[in-house]
Amino acid sequence: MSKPKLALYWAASCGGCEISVLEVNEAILDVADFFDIVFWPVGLDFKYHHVEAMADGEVLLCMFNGAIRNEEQQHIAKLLRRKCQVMVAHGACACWGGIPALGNVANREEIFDRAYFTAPSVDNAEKTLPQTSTRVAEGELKLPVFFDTVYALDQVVPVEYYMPGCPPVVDQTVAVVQTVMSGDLPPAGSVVGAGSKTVCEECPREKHDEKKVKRFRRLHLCDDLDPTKCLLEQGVVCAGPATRSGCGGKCVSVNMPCRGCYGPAAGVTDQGTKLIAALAAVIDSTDPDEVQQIVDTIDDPLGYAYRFGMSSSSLRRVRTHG
Amino acid sequence: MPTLTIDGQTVEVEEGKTILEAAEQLGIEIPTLCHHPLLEAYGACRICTVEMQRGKRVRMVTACNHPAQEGIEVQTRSPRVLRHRRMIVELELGRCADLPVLRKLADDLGIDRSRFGTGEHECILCGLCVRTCWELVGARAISFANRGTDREVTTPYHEFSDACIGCGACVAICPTGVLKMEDIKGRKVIHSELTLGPQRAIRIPFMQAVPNAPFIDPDECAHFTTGECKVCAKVCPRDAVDHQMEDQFEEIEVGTILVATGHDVIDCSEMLRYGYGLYDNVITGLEFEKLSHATSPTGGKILMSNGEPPKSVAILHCIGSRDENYKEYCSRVCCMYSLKFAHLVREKTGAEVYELYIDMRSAGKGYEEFYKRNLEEDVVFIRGKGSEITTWPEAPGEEGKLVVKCEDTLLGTVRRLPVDMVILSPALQARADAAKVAQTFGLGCSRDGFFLEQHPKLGPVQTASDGIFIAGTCQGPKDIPDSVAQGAAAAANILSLVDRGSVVIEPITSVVEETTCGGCRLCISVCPYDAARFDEEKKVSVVDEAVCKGCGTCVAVCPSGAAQQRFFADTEIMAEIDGLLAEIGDRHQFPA
Amino acid sequence: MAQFEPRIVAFLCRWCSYTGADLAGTSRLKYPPNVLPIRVMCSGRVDPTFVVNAFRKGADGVLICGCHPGDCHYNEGNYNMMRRFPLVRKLLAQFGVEPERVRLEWVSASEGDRYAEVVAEFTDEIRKLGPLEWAPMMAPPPVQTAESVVTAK
Amino acid sequence: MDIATLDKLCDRYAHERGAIVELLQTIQTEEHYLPRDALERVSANLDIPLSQLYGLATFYRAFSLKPVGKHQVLCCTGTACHVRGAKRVVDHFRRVLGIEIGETTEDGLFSLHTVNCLGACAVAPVAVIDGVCHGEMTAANVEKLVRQYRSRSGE
Amino acid sequence: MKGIEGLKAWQAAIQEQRDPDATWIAVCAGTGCLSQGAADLAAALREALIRHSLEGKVEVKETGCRGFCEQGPLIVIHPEGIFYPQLKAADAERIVSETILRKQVIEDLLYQDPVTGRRHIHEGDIPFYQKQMRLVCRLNGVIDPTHIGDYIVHGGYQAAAKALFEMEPVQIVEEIKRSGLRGRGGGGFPAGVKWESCRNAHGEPKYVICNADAGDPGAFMDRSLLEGNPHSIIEGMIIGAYAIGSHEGYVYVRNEYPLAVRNLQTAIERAEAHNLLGDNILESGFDFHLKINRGGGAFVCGESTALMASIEGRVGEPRAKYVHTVESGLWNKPTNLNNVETWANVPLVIEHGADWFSAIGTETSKGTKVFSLVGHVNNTGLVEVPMGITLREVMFDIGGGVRGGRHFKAVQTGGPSGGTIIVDTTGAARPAEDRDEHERGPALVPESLIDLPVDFESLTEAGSMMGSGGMIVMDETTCMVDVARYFLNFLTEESCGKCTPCREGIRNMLAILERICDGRGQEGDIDLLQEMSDTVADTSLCALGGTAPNPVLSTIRYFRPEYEAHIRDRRCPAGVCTALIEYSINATKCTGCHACFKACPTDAISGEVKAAHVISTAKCVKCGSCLDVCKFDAVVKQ
Repeated sequence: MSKPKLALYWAASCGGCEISVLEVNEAILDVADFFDIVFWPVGLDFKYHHVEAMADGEVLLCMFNGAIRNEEQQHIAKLLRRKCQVMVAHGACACWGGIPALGNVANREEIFDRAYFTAPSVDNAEKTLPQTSTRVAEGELKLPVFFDTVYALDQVVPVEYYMPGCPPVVDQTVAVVQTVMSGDLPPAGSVVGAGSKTVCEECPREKHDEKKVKRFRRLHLCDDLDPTKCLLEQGVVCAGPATRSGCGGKCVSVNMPCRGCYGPAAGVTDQGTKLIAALAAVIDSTDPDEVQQIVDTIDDPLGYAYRFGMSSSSLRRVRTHG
Repeated sequence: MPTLTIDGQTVEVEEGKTILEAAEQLGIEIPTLCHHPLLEAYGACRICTVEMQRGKRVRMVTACNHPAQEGIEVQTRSPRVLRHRRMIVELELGRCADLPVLRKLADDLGIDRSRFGTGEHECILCGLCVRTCWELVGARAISFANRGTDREVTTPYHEFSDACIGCGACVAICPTGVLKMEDIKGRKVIHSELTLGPQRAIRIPFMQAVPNAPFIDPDECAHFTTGECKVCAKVCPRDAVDHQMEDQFEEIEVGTILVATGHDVIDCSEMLRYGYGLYDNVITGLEFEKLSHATSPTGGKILMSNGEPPKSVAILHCIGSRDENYKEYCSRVCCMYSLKFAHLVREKTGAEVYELYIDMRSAGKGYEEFYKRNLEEDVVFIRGKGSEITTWPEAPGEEGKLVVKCEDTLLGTVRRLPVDMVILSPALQARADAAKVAQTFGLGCSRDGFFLEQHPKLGPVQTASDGIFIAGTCQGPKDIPDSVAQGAAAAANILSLVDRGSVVIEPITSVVEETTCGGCRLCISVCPYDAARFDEEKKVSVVDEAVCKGCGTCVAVCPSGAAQQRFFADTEIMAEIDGLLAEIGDRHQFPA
Repeated sequence: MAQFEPRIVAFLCRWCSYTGADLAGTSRLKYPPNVLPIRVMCSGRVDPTFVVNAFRKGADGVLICGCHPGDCHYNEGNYNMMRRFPLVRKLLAQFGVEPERVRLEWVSASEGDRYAEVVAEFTDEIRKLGPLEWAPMMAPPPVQTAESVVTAK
Repeated sequence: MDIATLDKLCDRYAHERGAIVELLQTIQTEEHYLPRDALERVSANLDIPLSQLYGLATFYRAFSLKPVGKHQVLCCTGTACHVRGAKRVVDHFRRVLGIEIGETTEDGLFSLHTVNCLGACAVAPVAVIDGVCHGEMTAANVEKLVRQYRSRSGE
Repeated sequence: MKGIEGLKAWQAAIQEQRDPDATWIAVCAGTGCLSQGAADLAAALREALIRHSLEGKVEVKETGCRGFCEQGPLIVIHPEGIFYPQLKAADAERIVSETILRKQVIEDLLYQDPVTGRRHIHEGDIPFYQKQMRLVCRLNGVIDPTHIGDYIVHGGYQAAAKALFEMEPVQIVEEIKRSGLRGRGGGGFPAGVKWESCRNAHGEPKYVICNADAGDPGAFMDRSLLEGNPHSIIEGMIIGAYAIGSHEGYVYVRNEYPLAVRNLQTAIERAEAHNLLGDNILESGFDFHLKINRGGGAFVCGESTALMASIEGRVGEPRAKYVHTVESGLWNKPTNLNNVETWANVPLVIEHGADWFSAIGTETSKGTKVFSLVGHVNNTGLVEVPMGITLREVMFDIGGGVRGGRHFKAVQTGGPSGGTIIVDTTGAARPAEDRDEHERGPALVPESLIDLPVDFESLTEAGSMMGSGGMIVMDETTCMVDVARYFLNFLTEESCGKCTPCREGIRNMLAILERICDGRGQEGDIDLLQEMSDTVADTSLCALGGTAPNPVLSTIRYFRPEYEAHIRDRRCPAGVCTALIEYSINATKCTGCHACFKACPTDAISGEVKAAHVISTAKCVKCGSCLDVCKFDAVVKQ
């Protein structure tokens, strides 16, 4: 029987996950041996009709990275869902909306207004906007409809496995591919390519029972950080405690606080509120006014809470048209 | 041990004893004026002179300080001794007024009048007071002044001496009573302690005190002010007095605590219109109880501050109770004790009694019948709260009286009652330190400051904290039967806990899932009871179930969701939320 | 349309607020039925996730009640809630949820009347704010017919 | 006597046992009487109860609590002087000075005291004024002496 | 300076400087003479010497009292020993120019014996001194008390040195006991026995005290000893302290004796400077410090326990002596208290030995006693006589008989505690048979009382007591009731007031006596006085009260008729009690010289010059001034 087919697609994302697939270096050869890559728009010149031509479920594994921002991506997602057996949400964007999902703080109108009118580098006196279909000399140009909200993959099509990370760490990617190749598939819906604990477990810094801070500090303003001590205990917002382990503590080992790209820990539905709870727990005061002052030092709670998980957050998007 | 004969009787006494002590041992009485067993013999009055024969020499010596020597023969009533004794008493009478102590001696010796006339001095210069002040009390405030016939006892420059600590010892020991104890400390006798005369430094607090033993009041005791005295220790036959004893604080471990700290009574002097503290004869119920009690200084007689029995008494209910400006609640006990007072006054003094009430709350067993009895005893009941007490007479018959203004709602008129004495029934209120006590025992406080029972109906003596119970007026105003009942209830509860042998701990506790806990220790940081500890090997937090009280704070804080609370897990609460908001049916489900 | 009846989820601490609410009931106090109480062991137990989740599931307001500071049966539980509350409010504000929709009140076991008062006042306030209507936000992406998408020849 | 000298005096006698009467003597000779604040100061410095000092001040004839006159008139009433008519001399002094024994004249010039024996019995009856001894006093020379001292203090 | 040799060496050194036959004048500067102008006399002498440019060669030395106060101010010119009494400043010039320069005796300045009229040049042959035996007072009037050298040159401190270096303390006590020296304070308690019991009493430190209170009025022998020869007392105390084992001593001096205090203070300072007092006396290893304690002026402080209370800074209140002060005295430590004269005798006993001392005086009273002979006697002054001399010798041979040729009525010894011995030549005394059993005093009042030997036992037997040595001679112008009243008045003022019998008893007895003197005496007063006296004497706490009744009892005993005269006839035989006497002028004798008119302070006398004057009994206050000035004996007092 011919080799199992592998499909990769790059939807609303930075493409980092695609590149991270290349990062497996020589392991790509094993992949090539085992799989017959049938759809990889960024890597190989495949077209949509190639996929449409396939039979349903013909493809074994589809590594879908990127969130669903417009109509086209929704369509391809549905298409691939039909065509392949195992759909893997590859990377934070696919799993929870990722960075693009930060667009949910605004709607299409506000985004276009910013992108095409008010952005400082824009010179668009006629205020022209891209249209879903425009007639040009050569004929009719079509653009997909730009959704107000960015959706995670599993909010469009059912997803078998979620592979967190932005991008997923190389050896986690290798491990996932090998698991799939081995055929020993974990139960549907589980998160693969990550640990079962939180980043704190992999973080080399010392943690103490007493976690009390009088104010939170922006990283770039700190010059006295103790490299051996837990960042949160020093007043730097670090999403480590609320983020699933698996990355090996890459960021915290180089004095960068974790931003939560590996998503919520096991059993947690909303990573953001859990981080908020954690941040509140370290506030050192019993006086309401002083607590308010300390909270004021956290300038963008939403930004910290849902940097990578806006789409699958409880409230998904900001209510703009009130 | 010297042996000697006195008036023909031989006696053997210890070394260092005096003739006087030897005579006492034989029961022979020798008169003394300036001698006191606790003081060093002074030998000033010479009334104790006796005839002593030693060998062949016969001499007249004073018995109070002459040592009882071996082989001496003493005559205490020989003609020569009596002649001298009579002359000395005559000389004293010549100098002093007819003082009882001298009159007694004169009668014994058969002297009716002194040939040297009668003086007007009341001090016989025995020096007992000076020596007590110097040797016993140690204040050294008074001394002898001048010489010869001008000799007198005085303070320097006859002025008030700031060395005097007002202990009253000199007054107590003075045989003629010339020294008087001015109430120099300005204590208002009738009100504050209801004790008349100088306050003994060592006294039994009150008659029925348990234990019924004396205590030393350090502020009054001369030893603590001058370092001397200790007379009480000297005279106590069982050496029970020890001035070195200190208050001791004992720390005991108990399983259960019964808080029964009682109540305070509102300070009536805050309500200026009743003139409490201003007029002598406006007293509170508590003070009337002390006054009419059999062990009171007046022996239970109801007297005004000037010592006369009152002819008319007004008893004012609800002073501070059922009053928006003070206490809104009814203090529950005043009506009944006011009726008791009315009955007592009628019975003991027959005075006219006015009861000013709003509602007569005689709700207890036999209470109503007692109220009816008071009616029959012609107690005048006026339905209307006493509004003001003044001494400003406006009508005849009001001079020198306390005039009680009140509105008689049944007659619909404002009345003025001129009475001799007013008894106020002050509101019961939580003790001043109730808040602090509540915090110490983790008790809740109701708005009026009384402690909060676990449940008004189902747990009146239990409290929010297991093992801590409350009883009596600390939980709210109530009378003695109710307090006793609550006390018994609390005791029963405690005993049931005690003999159960084991303690039921809270089932609702937190537990940490080892596989998902990342070891961030946030739970340890927030736990108020330090129930969560970090396990160094497994690198995870662990919750000690016995210590955990089940508040769930750690669960809310655990970012990894590893910590969960039994019976209140996240999923359960989320389900509750879904259930509550179910009608609008926005289920999260897959698109069709 | 009938007057908008807001749906308010309330988290009541078992020792104080829940008992206070119970006292309000036994004292036969009248107060609006819009509040749906959930009993938690301590106000410290209320996780921001519950609050956000309640709004997501259609609640128009969330009320959290705890013991007065210092009275908490667990000594510090209510202090932890006090620390979370401003942060949750700030997060909700960023999501466009009016901060007034979530409220933290200290109600002790004896303050039955106060509990009734809080509920009445809060219900009025939410009624003025109108329904939250968060369901549209959670709608799946609009469905497009397959052909309108294919363009290129 | 100002406080400083008084304190110095107290220090000198502080360690010497049995010097209280000596100390009072010194004050009396210095000030001619024992001022009240001096006694209170001594009582404080030497920790002696004021009542004891007051007793001493009123017991001994040498001390007086009230200021005495500029000139001290001491009439000897010893037995020898008595039998030679000392009583008449004393009575005469009382009449001339207009004061009783132990008092001081209003103008503060003279104070009259009687003494047991001055040891000049040979020239009894004797009167000593400011330490100067005048023997064989008669009623006559009482007036002469008083005029003499009054004029001398008048300069 | 070390030991006896050092002392003797110093003595020899001084002797060398002194030319034995150089002339020098000793001016008596005792209080008695000073009060009669001795100071001016000394100054005048010095000026005269300067005028005659003799100031370097002839020295004027101011010495202590020589005893003959009557003849003060007096000088003795050495080496001849010429005695000039009753000098005035003016005589200085003659003395220097004649006696000093030309060695001529000035006849008219010499002492003239009032009885024989003979003049005597040398002190020795004056009767006043002949019968005396001046031992304790031998240096009085010879040495300058402020110059220690004078005392050393006369063998001063050698007795002390002898005691310190050659005798053991026990030996000293034995010597004093053998000498029979008895206390000169009045009690007459054997000094040796007292020292022994104090030495044996356990308790440290021990104190020695010199009772220089000399409270007895009319007795100033202690004062002249302190002024004249303070070193003898210091030396006596050193010996006593060494014997008893005490290192601390006090001299309790009366405040009314400023000269005595000053001289004693100087003596102490000089003695300490010369290592004769203080630490390591004469390098003997024995320390003894002496402090002066000025009494506050209270007769009661003469009593030992009251004196000690005064030193302790407490009020002079005696306390029961059932426990003797030798065991528990000052600050409850063993204390040995002796009188000034007793201490002064101690060096004599040690220097000459007990046998020499016990040879003087009678069987039971050894040594000499200094008496102050005062009152109506010619030769008032200090007399040191051997014990056992008779009253007659003292009063007449030495004393020169009664003044003004009057009759001798009584002599009072022992001061307020003493009694009155009656040598009644006026016959007013009463035979002894009818005195009742509890009366005190001698059974007999024979004429021969005048020949009563003066010693402890006989004086006590005669109803009086030795006392401190006051001997007050009274002539017939003295009213005995008034004497008793005087003593009781004195005792009422001096009683400390602590015990009832003394404070109240004496006050009431005085009231009775004053009533009698006022002419308001009643029957039975005398018996009441005696009854009260009995109780006061028996039950009083200290000697003051105990002996207070003696003057009253003894005057009643011998002069009951005089008392009865006062009570029944309202008459004062002696003319003393002012209420009972009247002054009138004998018109025949009155020359109208107007002297009494001017003298009378209450101008009770009226009359023109040259005419007979009249006294108005209403205004007369009986001051007696008129009697004094009247040269014509016109004023009559009866």
